[in-house]
Amino acid sequence: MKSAQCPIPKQRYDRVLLGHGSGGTLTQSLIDEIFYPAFSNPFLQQQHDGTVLPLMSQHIAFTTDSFVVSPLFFPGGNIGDLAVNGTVNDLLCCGATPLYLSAGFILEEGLPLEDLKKIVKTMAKAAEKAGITIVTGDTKVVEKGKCDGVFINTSGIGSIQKNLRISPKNVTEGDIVIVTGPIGEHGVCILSTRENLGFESKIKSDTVALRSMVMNLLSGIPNIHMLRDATRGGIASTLNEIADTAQVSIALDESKIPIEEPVLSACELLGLDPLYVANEGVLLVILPPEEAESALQIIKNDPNGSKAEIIGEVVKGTPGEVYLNTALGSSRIIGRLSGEQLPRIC
Amino acid sequence: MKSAQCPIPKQRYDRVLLGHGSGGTLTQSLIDEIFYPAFSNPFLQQQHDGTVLPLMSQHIAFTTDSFVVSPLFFPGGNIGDLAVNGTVNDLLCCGATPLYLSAGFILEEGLPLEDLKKIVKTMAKAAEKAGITIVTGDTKVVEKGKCDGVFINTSGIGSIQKNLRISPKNVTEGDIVIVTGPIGEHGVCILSTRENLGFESKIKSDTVALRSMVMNLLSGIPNIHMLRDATRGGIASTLNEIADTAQVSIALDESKIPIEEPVLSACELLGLDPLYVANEGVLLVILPPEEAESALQIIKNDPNGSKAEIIGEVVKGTPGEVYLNTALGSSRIIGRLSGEQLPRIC
Amino acid sequence: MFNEFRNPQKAKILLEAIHKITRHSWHIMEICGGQTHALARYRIEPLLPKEIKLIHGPGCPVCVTPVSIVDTAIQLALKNNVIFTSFGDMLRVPGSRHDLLEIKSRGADIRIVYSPLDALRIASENPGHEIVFFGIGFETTAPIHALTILEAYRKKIRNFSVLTSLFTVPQAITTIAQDKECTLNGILAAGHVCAITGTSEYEKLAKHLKLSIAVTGFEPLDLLLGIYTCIDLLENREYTVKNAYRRIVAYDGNPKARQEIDEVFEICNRKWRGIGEIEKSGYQIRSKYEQYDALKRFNIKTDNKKEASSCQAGDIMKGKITPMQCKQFGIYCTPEHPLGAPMVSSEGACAAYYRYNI
Amino acid sequence: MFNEFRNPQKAKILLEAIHKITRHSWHIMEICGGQTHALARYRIEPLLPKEIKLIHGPGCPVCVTPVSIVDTAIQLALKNNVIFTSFGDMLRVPGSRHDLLEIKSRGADIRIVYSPLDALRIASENPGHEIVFFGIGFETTAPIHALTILEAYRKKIRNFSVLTSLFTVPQAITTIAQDKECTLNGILAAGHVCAITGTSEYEKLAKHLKLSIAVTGFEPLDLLLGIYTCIDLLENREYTVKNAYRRIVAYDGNPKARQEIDEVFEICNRKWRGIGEIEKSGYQIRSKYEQYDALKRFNIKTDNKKEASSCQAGDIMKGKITPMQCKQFGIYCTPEHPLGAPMVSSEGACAAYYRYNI
Amino acid sequence: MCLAIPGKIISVEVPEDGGLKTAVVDFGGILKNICIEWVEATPGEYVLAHAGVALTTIDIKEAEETLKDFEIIACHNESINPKDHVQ
Amino acid sequence: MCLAIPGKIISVEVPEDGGLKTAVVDFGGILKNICIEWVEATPGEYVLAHAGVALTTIDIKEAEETLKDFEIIACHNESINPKDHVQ
Ligand code: SF4
Ligand code: SF4
Ligand SMILES: [Mg+2]
Ligand SMILES: [Mg+2]
Ligand SMILES: [Mg+2]
Ligand SMILES: [Mg+2]
Ligand SMILES: [Mg+2]
Ligand SMILES: [Mg+2]
Ligand SMILES: [Mg+2]
Ligand SMILES: [Mg+2]
Ligand SMILES: [Mg+2]
Ligand SMILES: [Mg+2]
Repeated sequence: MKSAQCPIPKQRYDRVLLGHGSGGTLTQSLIDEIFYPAFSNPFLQQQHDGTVLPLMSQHIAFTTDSFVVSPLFFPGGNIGDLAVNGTVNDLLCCGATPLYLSAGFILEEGLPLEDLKKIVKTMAKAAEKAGITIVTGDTKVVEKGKCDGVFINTSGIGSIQKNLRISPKNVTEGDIVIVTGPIGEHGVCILSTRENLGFESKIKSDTVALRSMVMNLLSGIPNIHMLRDATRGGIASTLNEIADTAQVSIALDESKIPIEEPVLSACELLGLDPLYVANEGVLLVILPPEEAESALQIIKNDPNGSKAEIIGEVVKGTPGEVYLNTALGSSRIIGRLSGEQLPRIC
Repeated sequence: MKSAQCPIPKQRYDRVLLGHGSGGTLTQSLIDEIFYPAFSNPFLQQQHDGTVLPLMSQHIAFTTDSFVVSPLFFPGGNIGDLAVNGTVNDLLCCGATPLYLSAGFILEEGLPLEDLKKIVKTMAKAAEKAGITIVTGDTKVVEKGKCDGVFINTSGIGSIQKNLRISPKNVTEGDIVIVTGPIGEHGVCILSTRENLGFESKIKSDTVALRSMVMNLLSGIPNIHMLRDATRGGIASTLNEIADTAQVSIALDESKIPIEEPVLSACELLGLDPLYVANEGVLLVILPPEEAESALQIIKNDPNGSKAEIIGEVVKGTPGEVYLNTALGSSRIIGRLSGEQLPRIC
Repeated sequence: MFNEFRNPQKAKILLEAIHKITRHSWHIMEICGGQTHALARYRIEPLLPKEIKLIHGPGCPVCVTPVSIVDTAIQLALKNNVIFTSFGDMLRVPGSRHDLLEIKSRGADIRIVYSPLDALRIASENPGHEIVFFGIGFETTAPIHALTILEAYRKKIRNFSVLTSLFTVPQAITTIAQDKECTLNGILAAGHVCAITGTSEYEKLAKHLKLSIAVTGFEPLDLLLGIYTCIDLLENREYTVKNAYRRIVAYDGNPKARQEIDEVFEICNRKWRGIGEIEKSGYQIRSKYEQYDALKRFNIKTDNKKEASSCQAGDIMKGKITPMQCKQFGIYCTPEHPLGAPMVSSEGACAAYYRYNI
Repeated sequence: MFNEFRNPQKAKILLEAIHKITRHSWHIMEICGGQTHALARYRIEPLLPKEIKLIHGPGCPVCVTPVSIVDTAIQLALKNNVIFTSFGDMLRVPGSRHDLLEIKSRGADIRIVYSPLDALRIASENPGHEIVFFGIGFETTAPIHALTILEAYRKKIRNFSVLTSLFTVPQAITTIAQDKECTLNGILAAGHVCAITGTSEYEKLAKHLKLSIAVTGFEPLDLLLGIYTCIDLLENREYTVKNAYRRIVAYDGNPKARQEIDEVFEICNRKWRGIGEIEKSGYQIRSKYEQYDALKRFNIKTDNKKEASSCQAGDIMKGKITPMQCKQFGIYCTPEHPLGAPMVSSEGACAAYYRYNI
Repeated sequence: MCLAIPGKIISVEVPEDGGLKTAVVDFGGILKNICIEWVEATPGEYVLAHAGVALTTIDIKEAEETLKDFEIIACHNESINPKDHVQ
Repeated sequence: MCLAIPGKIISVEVPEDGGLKTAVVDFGGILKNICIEWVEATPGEYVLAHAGVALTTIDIKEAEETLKDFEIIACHNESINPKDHVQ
């Protein structure tokens, strides 16, 4: 509705705001108005978190992500495993077997080498666990105050089974939406680790590579339509993107969405909506209803999927809209976030 | 000699210094003491600027680089074409046909969107010129003061002709070293654009993708041993790395090394050695002597190679050493740079 | 136990009861933005009888802070030596030309805090800087500002000041209710405001303006109980106050907190964004504590004239129109590029409508 | 035209001439680090007759600045309000525990400039900060520091000061030449120093110390001509000065520059790293300009005691040993992790040996 | 910390220098230090905290009674007048 | 700018406020503003600049004579005594 009513898409701001990196509509406007027009080609139009590419009569998946998390170390992980797991998950979500990873480091002058060693060690362990090999790298150093400790870019290559196509465009009416674990843990963990909050909690980042889960899914379930890790912007933003690309409508059942109590509490304290909070080890799986139960079973059998739930389905409705059926029986639309979520006062 | 005499390789510093990013021995110590031990695998040991990888019974090249140049815009280009050309050249130097590129942006809050548009446009143009397609991307935004305008990571994939192996390990005694153009232009251009210098010059960055040159070389010359773009650290650092990896000795003829007068002047003013100054459109080509002349001809026929020269050869000598035969007839060793070159006072 | 106040079964029973007791058409205003937000989040309005129309009141401090004060905030934040601190949701509120987020992107040192006490801590940690806190809110937050200023006074912290945009509810209700076009019958009084003020002032109001008032909380069952109570009063033509939020709101409120308000603040006239100036509808810092008044400390006059003309926030708050009826809504005014404050705050009426596409 | 001074053909002819005139063994010291650097860059030493041994003198300002002054520089750079400015090559010189690059990596605001005048510009652009310039050098740079301080005085710039480590050459030569183990016969006087001082002082020195002195430039042909001239004097036992750098060095030097030195500086005793204190071997700021003296401005005493004990820099500068004979060389002392200043500056004797693997 | 939320007092701290009285409060698994200057509350009790300060204690009895009221409404399923302390 | 290097004066600027006299100097294609307070130099002449300041003018005649000396050495290929202004 919004987009239909909005004849003049305009970039009112003339500078980059933090919101341009939030994964919401401001991010989308950067992509739509600046990146896509400049780089336009059919591969980019796949609108997934990675791209499937023909290569010498085969297909590979190729994806990239930069990691800029602060603090660098947090309960449950550090920027290192985040950087490996994030890209591995993106490859998995393309339906690819993760093979090769690049690692590009931007280091800030003054970073303790001890920290760098810890991060690199964590990356190595994460890569081993995820069955991917770090095969090429790069290191740049910038002056103190021109970076935030370390930024890491990882790009990944995976091989794709012939005929396998995971794509938002496959998503159709009647499909079932599964979430593989409780939401919001990574985002709330990062927030609560920032000093100025004075939080104390046991919330850990959920960062993990879901290789075994996805591999088992892909081999056990013949017809998965879409896989996507619900990182920046949370499950709400991710489902909105999918609904837009597939031109379908998605309805979620609020009471089915798994969320741990401390995460919910932290969100209430801060006035944040957990549907929009980042995850690093949670996938959305969309597939035909007849396969939903066996898929759920495969996921639940995985150590990282024991709290998976069927949370919704693809329904008749305005294309691009995501609905949430509330516990009271009413239904509302969950739109895209504009900019970052800002803590509310009342 | 140094390394032989140095029984205790120690990392005296406990923090990242700017010199850790200079491409010299401090950078190498990061790689040798932190990255390689952690990520160790045979692919990384190729010690090239990209890696050749088996993929479904074929081979591909994979490479990554982050670009952190300041200022973002400089005579002859901007960070955008730098980011495309740098990775394309690395693919070419692996003997690969550049195919696919990823683009990971880290944007600083406050960056004028106009600047971003210009950069992205330049990238698109550079990619088109270089015959590579930007197929996947990522955007992150960090707070003001935690980045330097824009950092760009590009990772590239290229396909490799069967049986073609460009590798420092191929380099053997008797091989000829060609440089494809005058050295030092990019580095001096960037330095002279920095405000505090108060320089005025017509020196332009040499940033360019050398696709046609390398493609013609690869098809015209059957047996090229090594290709390498002499970026950070200049031709001196690059040749040192090659000499180390190949365990050979390289002798250069000082009088043959092409360098434009303003570049030489700027280096003398600042007390910098142009052999260590960065290039962005200059390759080092190492090949058997019987092919040197025809290779030089192919390079000189290319618009970006008209000033190419044969500058040296692989000789008997201490493995790992690079010698420079001076105009006066003496010979000295050019070692690796330790840290960054700092302007001299006398 | 508090989770019981979200129990869907109980909510459904309350809804049935509401339907049962409703016989006439009533316009009920929820005062507080937090209530607006909760009503939208649980999508309660469409579950109510058709006879009940909810009007979104002026109780969002982010929404009613005038453009001129936002401009002053920007002016202060741009000062070289100032660290400007604020609750998060004030950062996207448009001033006449910029918002604080934009100013931050140009390099101003603007920090989100969760309490004015956090801002005071920043002040004691940064003796070389001036720390200004953007003090917004109603009777609920006013005493927290007072407590912070008293603490600064006690600890002799001299590099801290507050830019106040503090409002009081009853006068605004009076103004809105007395507007000729106003169709208001009942009010869901903001539970957290009453936790400080108690309920006695509302009783006068109810009698004076012929309104039925239910003191209401924020959980789904609290909201439904408030609505139930209000309708019940209305159907019985009782113009009085009932407390539907008894676990939080005491008859006398919080006298200690009110005492600190009185020590630090005095009543003043305030301009409400979209409504205009209302007599005796706000707090300002007494001269005894004027060193903590950012306006005085930096000798700044706020320009009272600037207001975005195309924004119909006032009419929305008076219940004259719904956000959808504003010509700017969703076209020229979106959460990315808000024209008025009700589109900025996530509990603003326009943002709530946009977000939940009511 | 100046390129002719690099002409390899002419150089070879000069080399032949040098070989022809050399009959005895001579130890010749090039004073200036710039000359050391150029000799190494063109690898001139192995082309000379075996009878000629070059000794690398104390003329590198980076090398002779004592540890205690580097520590003071670090102390100043760590001050919150200080922007510390320096020539690039001072940044890697080890103090007793850290170097300036490390301090920079910990967040100190340290900036490389190319002239003290640039530092003065930074001062006028940053009135809220104290700008300290690390003033190192010999007679060549001393007048530039004087000129900068006079300009600051004239422009009434009050947030600028200089940490001086300024040396004079003749007294150092005297000290070295008078050392019992010293084997010195001739000297290549630093051409750019003489461009300021003229040559008269060197005449006294030549007579007094029985040295043959050639005023020498920095291009290959200048160096060879200086060596040729010095050997020629030595072979003829002439203890005098000859000017082999006539296009630059006038007999009287640059009186205007010397006048500015005299206005701002007075002669003082100076400690030379690795050599020790030498009487009347340096400049300090006169009390008239003491507001520009960083030591006085920040009321700092430099601790004169700290010196790295394992570094044999002094013996190298006295010509007693070559860098290769130092036990630390290449093992515990490398350009990445230098123990002494001669390994830091690219024109330091140890760095030159390491770099060119002589 | 911004929004008014109920939490359970874990421990109380009265600073010796006469500073503000604070408490560690458990908000559904999140521990946070809150100023409790205005309330007389002991560990185990519930407070309503807003912007870093406890506004009031929460009256558990009243909460329970309110919940019972719902049951009455549920049983009777007819208009009832929930108890009120307003005369 | 750090090292002492010869450059050719392109243009001279004498500021009206009595500030330092400066010149644009061409160092082999690099133009740079240099303080020429101590030297009387006009466009076309060469100066030796160090750390932002011209130390002296360069005597072209002496330079040419020095180069001629080399030729004499080359021709005679024997010990010669280059001219000197030291008595
Ligand atoms: S939609 Fe925008 S312009 Fe219209 S009333 Fe709401 S805030 Fe104002
Ligand atoms: S090698 Fe190092 S320790 Fe030895 S004299 Fe040189 S600087 Fe000093
Ligand atoms: Mg990705
Ligand atoms: Mg991911
Ligand atoms: Mg690289
Ligand atoms: Mg993803
Ligand atoms: Mg690379
Ligand atoms: Mg490259
Ligand atoms: Mg991404
Ligand atoms: Mg390369
Ligand atoms: Mg400010
Ligand atoms: Mg400092």
